[in-house]
Amino acid sequence: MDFFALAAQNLMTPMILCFALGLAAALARSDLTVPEAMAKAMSLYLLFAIGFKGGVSVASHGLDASLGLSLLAGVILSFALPFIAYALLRAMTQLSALDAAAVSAHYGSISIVTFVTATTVLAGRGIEAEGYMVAVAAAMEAPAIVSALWLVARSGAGPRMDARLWHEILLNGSIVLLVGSFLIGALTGDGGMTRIESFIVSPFQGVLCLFLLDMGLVAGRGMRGAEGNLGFGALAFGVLMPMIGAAFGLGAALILGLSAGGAALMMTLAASASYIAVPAAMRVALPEANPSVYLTLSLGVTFPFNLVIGIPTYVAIALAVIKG
Amino acid sequence: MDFFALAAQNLMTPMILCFALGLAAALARSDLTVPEAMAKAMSLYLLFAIGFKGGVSVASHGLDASLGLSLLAGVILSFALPFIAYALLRAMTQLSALDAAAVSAHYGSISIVTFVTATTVLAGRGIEAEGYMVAVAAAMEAPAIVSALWLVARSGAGPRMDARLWHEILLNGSIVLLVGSFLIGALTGDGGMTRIESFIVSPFQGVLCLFLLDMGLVAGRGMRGAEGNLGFGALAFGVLMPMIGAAFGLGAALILGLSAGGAALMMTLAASASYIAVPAAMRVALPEANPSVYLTLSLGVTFPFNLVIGIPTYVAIALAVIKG
Amino acid sequence: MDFFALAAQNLMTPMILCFALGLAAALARSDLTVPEAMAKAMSLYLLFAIGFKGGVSVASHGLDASLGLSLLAGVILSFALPFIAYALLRAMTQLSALDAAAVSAHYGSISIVTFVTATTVLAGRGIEAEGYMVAVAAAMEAPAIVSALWLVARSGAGPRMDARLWHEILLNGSIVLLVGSFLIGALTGDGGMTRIESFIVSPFQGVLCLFLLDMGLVAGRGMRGAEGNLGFGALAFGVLMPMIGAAFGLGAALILGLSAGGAALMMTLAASASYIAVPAAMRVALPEANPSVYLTLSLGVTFPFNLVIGIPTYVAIALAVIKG
Amino acid sequence: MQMHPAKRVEIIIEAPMEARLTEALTEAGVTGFTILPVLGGSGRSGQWSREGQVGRSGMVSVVCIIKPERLDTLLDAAFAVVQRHIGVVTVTDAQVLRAERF
Amino acid sequence: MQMHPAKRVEIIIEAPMEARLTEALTEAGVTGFTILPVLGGSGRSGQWSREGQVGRSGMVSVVCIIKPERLDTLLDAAFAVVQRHIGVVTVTDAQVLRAERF
Amino acid sequence: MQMHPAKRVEIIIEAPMEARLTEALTEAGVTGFTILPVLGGSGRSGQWSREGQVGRSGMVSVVCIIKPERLDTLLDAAFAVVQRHIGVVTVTDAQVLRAERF
Ligand SMILES: Nc1ncnc2c1ncn2[C@@H]1O[C@H](COP(=O)(O)O)[C@@H](O)[C@H]1O
Ligand SMILES: Nc1ncnc2c1ncn2[C@@H]1O[C@H](COP(=O)(O)O)[C@@H](O)[C@H]1O
Ligand SMILES: Nc1ncnc2c1ncn2[C@@H]1O[C@H](COP(=O)(O)O)[C@@H](O)[C@H]1O
Ligand code: NA
Ligand code: NA
Ligand code: NA
Repeated sequence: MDFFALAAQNLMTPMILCFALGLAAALARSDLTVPEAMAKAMSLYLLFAIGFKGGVSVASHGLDASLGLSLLAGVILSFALPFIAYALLRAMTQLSALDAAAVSAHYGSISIVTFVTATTVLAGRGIEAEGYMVAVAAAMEAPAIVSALWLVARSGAGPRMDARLWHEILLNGSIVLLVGSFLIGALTGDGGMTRIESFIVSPFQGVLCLFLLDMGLVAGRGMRGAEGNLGFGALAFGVLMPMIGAAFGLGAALILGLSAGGAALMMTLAASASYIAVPAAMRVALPEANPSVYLTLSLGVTFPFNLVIGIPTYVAIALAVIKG
Repeated sequence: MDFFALAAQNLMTPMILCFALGLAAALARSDLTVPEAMAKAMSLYLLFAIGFKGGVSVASHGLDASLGLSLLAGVILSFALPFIAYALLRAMTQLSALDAAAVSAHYGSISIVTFVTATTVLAGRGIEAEGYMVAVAAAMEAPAIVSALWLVARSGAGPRMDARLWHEILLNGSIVLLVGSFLIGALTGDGGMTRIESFIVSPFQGVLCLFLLDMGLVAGRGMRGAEGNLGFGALAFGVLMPMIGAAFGLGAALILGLSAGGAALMMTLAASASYIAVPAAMRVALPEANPSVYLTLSLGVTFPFNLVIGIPTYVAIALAVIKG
Repeated sequence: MDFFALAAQNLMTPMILCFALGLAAALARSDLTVPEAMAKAMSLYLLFAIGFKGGVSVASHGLDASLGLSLLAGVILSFALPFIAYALLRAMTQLSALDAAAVSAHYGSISIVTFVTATTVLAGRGIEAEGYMVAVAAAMEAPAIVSALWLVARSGAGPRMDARLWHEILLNGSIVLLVGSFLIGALTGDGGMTRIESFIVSPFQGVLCLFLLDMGLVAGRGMRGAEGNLGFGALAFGVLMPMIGAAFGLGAALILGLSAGGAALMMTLAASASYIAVPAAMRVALPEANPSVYLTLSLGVTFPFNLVIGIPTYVAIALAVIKG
Repeated sequence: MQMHPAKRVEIIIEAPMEARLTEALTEAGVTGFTILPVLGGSGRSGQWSREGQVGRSGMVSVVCIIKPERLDTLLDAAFAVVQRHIGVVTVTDAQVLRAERF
Repeated sequence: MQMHPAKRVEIIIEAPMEARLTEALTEAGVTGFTILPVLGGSGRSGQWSREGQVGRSGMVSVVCIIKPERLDTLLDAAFAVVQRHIGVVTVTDAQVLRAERF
Repeated sequence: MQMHPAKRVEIIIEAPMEARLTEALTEAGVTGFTILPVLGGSGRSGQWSREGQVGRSGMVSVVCIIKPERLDTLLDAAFAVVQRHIGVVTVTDAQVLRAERF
């Protein structure tokens, strides 16, 4: 009962409700839309703000070996999770090897909005987390793509992979902005924060609300287009895989000795699935893979699952395991 | 004299002056423009903020029968006003039955920016109003369209009206966002407000300034394009009709027993004319009606009239009648 | 040593670092981009905010003859600097008379973002400046174009100059918005400021950060495209000319008796080079001039020079000369 | 490179009618089309621009590449929608790669 | 469906010249045109992109559908404007519905 | 006015492939092209729209005007890029002013 009260309380935040509103509007075929430029502007804002805050927090708490180890753990997780995802997909669904590999890349990588939402939940409950988790998020974006392409190459399908694509993936806009603003925050510290606090801290949750409204709209449109495209097995994967990812994330956090907040974020990262950077890379490297499969799973199933059920659960587990 | 001082004071707000600046820039053929995506972003922001605030206010003041009755009154007004508008237009102008009907739909419906501006004027003077007036605004958007189409059908011109168009009108983006954020505000209440207050309350008036600058630009461009298109009769209608609407709005408010603030808002709604949702519906249902007639009247005549003269007058009258 | 500490401190602001991040991202061919509509939205915001603040400051400090004289001084500077720039370019570079004239127009005119950044630096160090410097900035945009076209006409190349172009230049969007919001600020004063302060003051520096990120991206893309296009002479001009401009600005400030802050701003205006209004005018009036020359010099060389080295130097000199 | 004849149909239509047009096309068996944004324009009903607009105003351009033999079906479907509305329908002869796609 | 021959003229021109071009067209009696946005491009004067730009930079594409016999008038008017400027003018043969509109 | 024959090639391609396409074109000696934005569309892989999207999703339209004799070079270069990708390549006959530019 306490759990349900907590769940209800979690559901009753403006952020989750905005996502639900977007979803409902798209499913009801309302013409409510967010202009592309506004969606991109909000995502730049969120990346900049979250990166900067992480950097400032590192500047004031200092750095130690744990940053390096956490980055390493993130990279390993991102490399490893696609193999688990791929095996599960081949066992649970009818997806071709190619589609399964493409999906698995998404689940090894991360969703920055899911991460941002988790930081907001933590902040709302007064739980501190390591500031450098933002850098870990950036480090986890790309490795999963390598694993997925290796899985494809092994099966002989011949992904289109070249130096050029590496460059695009490693220097994609969101990694650059996240890492760049993290460094800016770390370099300018509290002084820098004072200057731009009323831009990046105060309005942050409000912008996140409108951004989640847009995510709901996009996810809902995707669902409408994909109706019946995904079998039960695939849908089950979309819920099961984040839990497996979160378990691995928890393991890593325990090994690293992260705080409860840091552990919740590591779980969230491992549990989340990319829907921006990886899809674009897949269009280039694996054009024959079906985008509606990976987009629907990542944005239509796993993203809402994490938002509504996943994050509060990960936070609760992290608190139980680490505070306990 | 006191009245003129008040009028001057009302004119000297950044909001009104921004509208005037936009108007002047467009009439002087400056190339100052607001990007479409920015205009849409600001309108989404305003709708979200005003809806949310209304919902929070309902959450804290509680609900009673008056919400239902106010919604009903709004719907009746929206249905009824087009008939008056139509009769006036046929008497005062040379407009064809079709154009007159199309115009009348706009005057039965509402302008959300006019409404938002009125709430800001009330807030600036410390006058409270019923939070659910936002819901009344949403309820008044569509019924006027029915009346207008009925007027056309009666005259045999055959509007193109189908289930599809109903769906589009009732679930158009601004209604969905307004009602949705109203519900989100009502569900999350003061807790939700605390989270996003510095996004939706503090910068609100500033965003409204830039939005009114854009409205001025659009209105000015429209005026330039429509030069001499509208006779004196039509212009007179654009000023007379809002006053008639306001009178009906006042009547409804008195019957409902609204507060002075609520009455001022009801007058504003009845007095205002749509220039977003209804024009799009008219392009589908009455493609033969001339858009420059209804856009010029609603955006070029009635909107500035309400902004500059209407709103302060309605507030003054509501205060005099209801406080008195 | 003290100077280096100061320089380092100046470099370590979020604003400069954001510009550097954009530059680095573009040079490294990251796909990080700011949508055009977002860039335009931010520039409208910055123009509105800076104009309004200037107006409010004039409203509270009152006006005297010095506004008129400062405007006159600005206009004269803007007329005169192109002649110096042209002579230097012809002496130092291989540029054709046409290209030299086009470049000189940019250096007589001003960069509003450089100006905005300087006001932020002053504000950060608690130095007051005359509010009407915003109006001086607006007055300095256009005269330089006349001088440049006169230089071209003299050499017989026949610029395309007509009433139409005058209209476009004098009523271009940024002049209109800057002057308009200055007047609105002056008319509404502190009362107006109270209403929209949390929109135009608090988030200002944060928006400037993201805008400078975009400027860095655009400048970096320009540099990449122009690689090797500009000889050493031209690059040297891009650094030398702002210093000459600043010297003239300082002279004007001393004659006018401006405050140290006002002098720093006058120096910044004279030192800065346009990259928005003047390029568009040049495309119309001097289509044969090579845009990559003037854009690279103004945005790729002089803008970063002013941002990083120029502004702190001008402030230091103004303080030394005028406080001393 | 092997090219195949095709028709390129460009329909400039009011934005509020876009969904109706694409549905009519889909019902008529036209499976491929691309929608291009339009900034502004001018016609018998005057000049317009999308700048600063908030509503679903203005026009869009819908481009369909089809096999020549399917042109009439497409035009019938399109015409039924645009008939009472402002808009322009243009057809040009074209050549396409990968004819099996159309 | 009854089609009529027409010409589709596409003029890619620098954004600061847009208003001059459309006015010249209007003066030459061309009553209809549509303006499409352009994201970027490449030509003899290098590569450009609209991303992140603030000023009236870049190019736009102006499309006019006209009766074949009016083509020369249009081209004369357009050429007078684009002559000294970068830009591309392309004409294709087309067919239109509702010829009375052009 | 003196017109010269040319080909207008329109390539609708996925946005993540844009840079690869334009580089392939440049390598093949195609020096001019213009990139138009696309709002949405429909094809065998379903319907899509750019609204509210954050990533480099959707498609763009790349337009090249070239001399007829250079068409094959261009098509070979373009085809090498679009081959495994969704996308549409259309060629129409056109006339241009100022042939020396192409
Ligand atoms: N001849 C034309 N060529 C290109 N676009 C046109 C033409 N005529 C009309 N249009 C477009 O269609 C819209 C409506 O045209 P109209 O119905 O003539 O007002 C115009 O605003 C233009 O965008
Ligand atoms: N052959 C071409 N095909 C398509 N667009 C072109 C072509 N040549 C030039 N353009 C466009 O016109 C702009 C200016 O061209 P240019 O004057 O050659 O630099 C380019 O950036 C392109 O957008
Ligand atoms: N016949 C067509 N005409 C115009 N555009 C098309 C056509 N077929 C496909 N497209 C465009 O190419 C995209 C991908 O097509 P497809 O590979 O068939 O899914 C579509 O979403 C459209 O934007
Ligand atoms: Na993951
Ligand atoms: Na009304
Ligand atoms: Na200058």
